[in-house]
Amino acid sequence: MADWISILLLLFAAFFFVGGTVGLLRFPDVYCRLHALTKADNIGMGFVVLALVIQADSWYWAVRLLATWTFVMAASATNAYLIARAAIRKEIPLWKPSKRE
Amino acid sequence: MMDTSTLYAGLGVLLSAMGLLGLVLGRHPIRKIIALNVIGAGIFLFLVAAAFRSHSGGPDPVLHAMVLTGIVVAVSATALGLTLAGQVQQSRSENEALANPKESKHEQR
Amino acid sequence: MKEVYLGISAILLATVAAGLWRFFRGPTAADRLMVTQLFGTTVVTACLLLSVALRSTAILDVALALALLSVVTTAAFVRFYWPQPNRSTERKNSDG
Amino acid sequence: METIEAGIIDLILVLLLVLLAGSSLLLPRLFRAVIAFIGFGLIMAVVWIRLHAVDIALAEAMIGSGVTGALFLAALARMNRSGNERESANTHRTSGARAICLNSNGRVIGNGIQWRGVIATAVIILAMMLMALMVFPLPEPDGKISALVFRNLSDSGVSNPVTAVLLNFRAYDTLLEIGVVLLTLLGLSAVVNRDRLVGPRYTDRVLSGFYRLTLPLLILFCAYMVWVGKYEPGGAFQAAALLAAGGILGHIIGANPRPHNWDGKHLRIAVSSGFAVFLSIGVLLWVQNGLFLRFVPESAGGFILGIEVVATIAISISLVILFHGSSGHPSSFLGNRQLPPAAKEAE
Repeated sequence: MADWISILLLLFAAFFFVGGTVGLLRFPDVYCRLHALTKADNIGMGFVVLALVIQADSWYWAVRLLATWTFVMAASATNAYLIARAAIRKEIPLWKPSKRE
Repeated sequence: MMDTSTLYAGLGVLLSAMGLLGLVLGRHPIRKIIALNVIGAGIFLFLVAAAFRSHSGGPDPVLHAMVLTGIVVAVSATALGLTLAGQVQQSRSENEALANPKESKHEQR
Repeated sequence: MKEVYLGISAILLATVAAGLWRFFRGPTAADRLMVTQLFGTTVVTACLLLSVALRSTAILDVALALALLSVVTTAAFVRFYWPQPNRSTERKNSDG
Repeated sequence: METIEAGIIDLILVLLLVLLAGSSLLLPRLFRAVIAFIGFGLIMAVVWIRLHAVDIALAEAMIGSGVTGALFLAALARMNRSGNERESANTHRTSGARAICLNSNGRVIGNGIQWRGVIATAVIILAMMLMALMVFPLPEPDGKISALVFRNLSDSGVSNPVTAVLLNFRAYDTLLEIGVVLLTLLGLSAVVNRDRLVGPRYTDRVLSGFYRLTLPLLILFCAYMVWVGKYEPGGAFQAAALLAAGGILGHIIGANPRPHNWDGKHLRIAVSSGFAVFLSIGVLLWVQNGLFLRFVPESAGGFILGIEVVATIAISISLVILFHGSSGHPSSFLGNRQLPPAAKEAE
């Protein structure tokens, strides 16, 4: 039973990672791509961590996995913020649907 | 089917060759430093792939220790190389600015 | 379960290979840097899966280090390579 | 792990490494090359795990993502800043392969370059084939040395075989390696400029907040690495790279991550302490046990831990100073000897 839940969660995770990558490839500007990328980080990895926590055989592993996820979220939020701020300062234009040719 | 360690040892040889090519053909010092690092990575990969074959209870720790030492030396050498490259370029541009203060603006082609 | 973990890691690494397309396309330097961020997160997740598959807590340390230190590269990028445009010698070219 | 999944992972890893190495060597823009090289380091970390070399994976992860990327980006930015137009002209930006291309398109760069490229390519491909012929198939390992390591592991004072080799069985290597790091610092101090060359300071609350949050964590992680190195993958190099990454981040946000009232002299003492302590422990053991750096099982664990702590501090400070040097910023490591007293007052 626990195995099937884990597999389901891992498939969700894989979906989010694939989705994040597709977004990185297809979205029209830096800011949208950044959004897609951070989704893969936070939600995709969240599902992986949940799946592994269910399978963990000791508290030590569960705590270590959850702690890693927390730090990944802090780091990826900082990264996304830094890149977005730098892009705004560089005046990289926002995408507008009407301007698209 | 190839075995794992032969695959990665071959990749190590390929990477060193690519790095050597980059070292000879590259012109900018940063490119040359990257090429040196790629050569190093290829050699490390070869050593670790060889260590992977050892059968006595896990991979060969002697080779791992050598690679570990090599990585730290490589990063220090890289930093020194980058410093030297930066200094050389800085003094070159200062010299040129001294030699022809007018023309250096129009040199771009 | 070990096969499942390895299979998911393979899928993750395949998305990394797909992400290379954005690296080659650009167009801005930030896009290229984002590809290394994608590499970083995917490699961290693969490390988590591998650490459970191979039963090694040391691989969790690798994941934690990669996650925490990814900020250093981004910070160096925004601080040195894309500095704040408050000087007259600002280059308009945003191409990386 | 010889399954289909492992085979697929191997294939993807090999493909990625070749692509990334190729782009870091051939892409005409240096920034792209540097980014490709950073990605190359990340993928190498997975390869080390795949080859059961977790110690190396740790070192690669910490040095690759914490030090190397920042080093290259800072050096590249410095060269873009101080370089005049000539350096950004095509001949200096492009790699050799691109130069050959341009040549055949009719742009005159000089005939010699083309021939140099062609001959070099041919020679290297030939040499590579010879090398591959000599090396493959890989000979069967005899395993004598690693068997020796595992047999004597219980007398080494530690239970992680890699640490045992690094700090006990082949401690010479590590001593000299710390010496090499010290030598690079000497080289740096000979060439680095002593005048101020500082860009605008990067102030950012989010980044400073992240730094303040993670610095204690990094220090804790570093201490854990030193301690766990006795039993499991980890050790002085990994710990030093972590601390250095923290120092580099601190330098980037303009915090000055070192104890108050430390000046160049203190830094120079701290940097050379690693080599000095290691060397004096070696001499002490020589006097005690008759051979340079010969440990006895009873006290080996304590000595090794002591060496690791000092080496961690020394190597991490060295890495931060090396980063200062390559980003073109003046380092307090050198002291203010070149500045006249008046300039010193003005600061």
